Amino acid sequence: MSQSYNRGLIEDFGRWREFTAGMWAWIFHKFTGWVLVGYLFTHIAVLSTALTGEAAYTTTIQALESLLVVRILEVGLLAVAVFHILNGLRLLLVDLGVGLEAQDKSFYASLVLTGAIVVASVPTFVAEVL
Amino acid sequence: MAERYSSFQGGTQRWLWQRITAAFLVVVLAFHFFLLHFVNHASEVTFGMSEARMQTLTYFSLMILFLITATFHGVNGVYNALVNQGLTGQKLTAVKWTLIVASALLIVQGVRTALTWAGGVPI
Amino acid sequence: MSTQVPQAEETEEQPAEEKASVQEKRKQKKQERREKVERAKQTLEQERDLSGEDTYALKVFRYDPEVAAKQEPRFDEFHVPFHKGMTVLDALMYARDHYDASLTFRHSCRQAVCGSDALFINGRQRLGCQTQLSDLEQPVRIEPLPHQEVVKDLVVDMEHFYDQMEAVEPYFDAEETPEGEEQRQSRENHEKVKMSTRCIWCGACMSSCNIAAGDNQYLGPAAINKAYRFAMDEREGENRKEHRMEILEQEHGVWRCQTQFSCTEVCPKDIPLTEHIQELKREAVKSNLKFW
Amino acid sequence: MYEHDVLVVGAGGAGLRAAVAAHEQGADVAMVTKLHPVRSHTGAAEGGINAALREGDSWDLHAYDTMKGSDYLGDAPSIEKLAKDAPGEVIKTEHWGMPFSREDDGRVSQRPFGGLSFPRTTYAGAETGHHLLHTLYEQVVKRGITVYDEWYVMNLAVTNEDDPRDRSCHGVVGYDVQTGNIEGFKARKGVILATGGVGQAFDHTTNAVSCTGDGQAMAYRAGVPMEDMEFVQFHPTTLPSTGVLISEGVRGEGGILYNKNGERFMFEYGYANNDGELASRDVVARAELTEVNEGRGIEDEYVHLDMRHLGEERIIDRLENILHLARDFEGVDGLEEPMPVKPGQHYEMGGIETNEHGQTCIEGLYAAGECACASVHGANRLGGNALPELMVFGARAGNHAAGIDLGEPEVQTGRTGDEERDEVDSSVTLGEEGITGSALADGGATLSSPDEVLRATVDREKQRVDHLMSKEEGLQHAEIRAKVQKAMTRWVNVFREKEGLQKALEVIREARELYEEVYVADPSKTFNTDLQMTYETRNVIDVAEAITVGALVREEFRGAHWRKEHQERKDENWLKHTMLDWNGGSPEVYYKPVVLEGEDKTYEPKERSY
Repeated sequence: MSQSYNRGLIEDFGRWREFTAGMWAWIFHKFTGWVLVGYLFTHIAVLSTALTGEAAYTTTIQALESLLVVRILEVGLLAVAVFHILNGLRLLLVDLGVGLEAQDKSFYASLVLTGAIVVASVPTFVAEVL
Repeated sequence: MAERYSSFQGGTQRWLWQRITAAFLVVVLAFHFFLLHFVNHASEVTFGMSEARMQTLTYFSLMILFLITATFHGVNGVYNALVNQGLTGQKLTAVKWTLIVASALLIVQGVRTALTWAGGVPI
Repeated sequence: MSTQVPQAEETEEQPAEEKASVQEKRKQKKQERREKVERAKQTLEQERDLSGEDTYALKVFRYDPEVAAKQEPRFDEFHVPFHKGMTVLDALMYARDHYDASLTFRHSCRQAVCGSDALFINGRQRLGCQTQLSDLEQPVRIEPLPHQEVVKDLVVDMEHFYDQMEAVEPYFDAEETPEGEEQRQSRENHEKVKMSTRCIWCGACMSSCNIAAGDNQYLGPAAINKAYRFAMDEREGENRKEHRMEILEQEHGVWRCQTQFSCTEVCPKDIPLTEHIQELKREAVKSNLKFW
Repeated sequence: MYEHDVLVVGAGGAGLRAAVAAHEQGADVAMVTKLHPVRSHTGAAEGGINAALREGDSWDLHAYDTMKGSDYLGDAPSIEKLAKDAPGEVIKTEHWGMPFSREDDGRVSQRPFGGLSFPRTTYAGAETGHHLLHTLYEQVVKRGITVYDEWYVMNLAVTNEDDPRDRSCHGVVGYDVQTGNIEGFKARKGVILATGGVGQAFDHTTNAVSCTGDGQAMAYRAGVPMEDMEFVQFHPTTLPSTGVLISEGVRGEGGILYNKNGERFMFEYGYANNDGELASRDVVARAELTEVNEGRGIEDEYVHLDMRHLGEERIIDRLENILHLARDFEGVDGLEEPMPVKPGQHYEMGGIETNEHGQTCIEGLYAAGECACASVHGANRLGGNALPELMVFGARAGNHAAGIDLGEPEVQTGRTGDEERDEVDSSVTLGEEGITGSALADGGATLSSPDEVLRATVDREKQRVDHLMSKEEGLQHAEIRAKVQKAMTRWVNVFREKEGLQKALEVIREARELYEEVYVADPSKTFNTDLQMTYETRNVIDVAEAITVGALVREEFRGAHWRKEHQERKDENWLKHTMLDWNGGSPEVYYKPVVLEGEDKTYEPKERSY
């Protein structure tokens, strides 16, 4: 799209204050999606250490898990996955034409639920490292 | 009815599969997370435990399916996002093939790992 | 606007200088007119001062590729006297007619049916004529529709929008029609397509859609809704519907919709655009599944 | 230069219909329009389309109602064409997919409307015009008809013989609003004007900002007489603050008018004891203003239109659009409270004189729709008759321009030489006599070849634009326009008296003089609406004057034209059309007899009571 006055990205994302629920839902879903794809590749890469032998695998995992930062990243991963799942459910409903009028409320609900689940899971995730 | 398949446009197919895989992943991803972070804590994961689980046919096939659907869902999602951003023509074709190759590698690598644990296809 | 507005100024008697030459007369007339113009301007000035307390501040986007001072886009501030019931369009017209005649925007019907004045008002696509000033925070920021080329000030190039509208073959095409009488259509079916027929082609939806912004080939909500209007109309035959679905099922058809609902949110005619697009997606899947 | 067989100026209902008709006859058609077609003001029509479709109804009943509604000032041949062709046109648009409201059996619904002896108003919710406009435009898209949108037509390329009846029209001069280019458009077979109404001559109107009477003024200055311009319809139910129209459909469905005291005044004060709220529009408009003038109006300005008793379901089914309009433009919830309404300028019954084929007295120049006066509406238009008119006469004009033989016309056009003339009792000079500014001068082209005529007209418009653009200072069109609008609304409204009409003419004259000083402040060639509106303002002045002159000379009370000094219809003297001939800049009034002889009967003027 040629624009004689290019309002480009500012137009799309500089106006974040003006975004509506559906737009936020989409942005979050995209973002979490990218993270999950990225994780999928790293995850398989890490698991692949199993190919080099039993010991290598167990050591890698244990080493990673002993790091606090990994634990925190795991909490992040949980948040991302839970949101993607919940909002995914919301989108499936939207695709089926169910509850379109409440699409903004269902987005807020998935946010709140994600928050609750993540908070409740923190103890489990950081256990032992601290 | 063979030629009828061609009327089933790529867009329709990929859209539908994205939804089908989504429905599947919602359940399996939740299960996977729950199993490996809550039932079994990630830090306690060892080669042996994975080995034990993988030797069950059900679990093994579920994980293979999980790998394939997740790869499709993720890679297709990335592809759509790029199309939505207006990527077209040769660039898009290049991206498409890169994604296909990456998916293939991912799946091959994943299956090999699974097979290592299972010690061959568990029948 | 009342039927009882008193006439502001009466015509003045012309001094009768019988012997004055035609040229002098003309000069004099010109002089008088100058004075009249001056007086009119002064009255205006006074009106402005009087109403100074109850004004609304507008920040209006200005751009003109041809005029040196406007080549670099800028915002101009206008203060217009406010009256109850005043719309954004009223305010713009006031600003144009009283402050700056070069302020440019499309408008026509003033009643939300011609679809000319979709603008980006305080960060949202709205029709200027349908938006009450009193509902808005000051200063009211008025910009041309995002994601379209700006022609001048608030005027954007609608060509792409029209192209997309026409790409869906937006015309009724029944296979056969009864001789001398109307086709029958059930109330339910009329009801089903009713909302979709309300579209006024204002382009607000297309402008709000960030997929349409990135993907120029995407048909966009308005065009898909137009296609919906025909695809769902029982008066058109099955073959026609199949053809319509083929158009919609292209890579850049319904599948591009990411259900952000932004089009539905901004539609001044409250058309459930996302719902229509979703229904068409399901329709596409269904019609294709039949052959499996 | 562009060249086509048929050029249609304006892309509202009449223009679109004409274009489709001409195209179906094999002509190469193009539309030149200052708005994109879907922006046209036909889209604002709400009520419906009158057509005798059903058992128990017939075209001659429709013709009779229309004739009575016109207060016997309509021409029978045109009225009968309207009534006969309307059903076919409605069926045709239905076949083109128009989403009409439906009955249980799937047939199109019809509802009662003011002045109709049968409920024959076919409708699509309360947004019939919107659907009609879009349906017609869709057919234009389907046929691939060329549309030059956002091209403002500045003038007609007409030859300059002394007698307008010897002149011929060869095209138009268009101004590309987007780029500022001025181009000639040559028409090999005909130019059809379909430019709509004149609402901008008033300041309280249901009409769009674009309804500036361009077609009327251009044809008028080219030599086509204006017919019956004094007959301006004031719609009884418009929203007080904006002039937005509340459809007659509300009263058709059973809406009731109340004054300040909660009295149903249409009955209580005897304005219309049979039909009440559904009396003809002129009757209701006068009733409302009388209530207000006698102190029974609300806030001394308006009356109440109440539809709450119809029930939410029925309102939403048939009048949903009205709820939105009342809410958005007046902040009133029609389900909860009565809506404020007052009369507002709505429709110009008169216009460019045409016969029933849409032809004017200038060869190759046609007019259809609101800008034209084939004289079906006479002194008052019935609700629901505007849309069939634009389809019927749009189609006829399109067909004729494309070369179809529609037979000998029965309605005569142009001056005959022995017509009855009249003087205008005005203290100021009419027309552009004595006005010399080059912003105005039209000077004709007495050239023989169409190309030369067109080229000369294009050059003149280019000069005019250069002149307007080169001025550094002066007056802006907006002030001149506002002056005319205020005067018209004050003195040429529902109630008219001699003195006021003369005052209005003075103001109009003053506006003409001020117009000599007009300048265009915006120096840009891109989308210069300042220039376009400056052009339009000249047209507004011309039509305002035509309306006022007609109102001043017609010394009787007929239809929408009420005169304080003349409180009855005077059939002996005034069963004739008021004609206004531009006459090269010094307008002349003359009269043309009404044709009351129909195909197989003559319409006898009767008292018009509802």
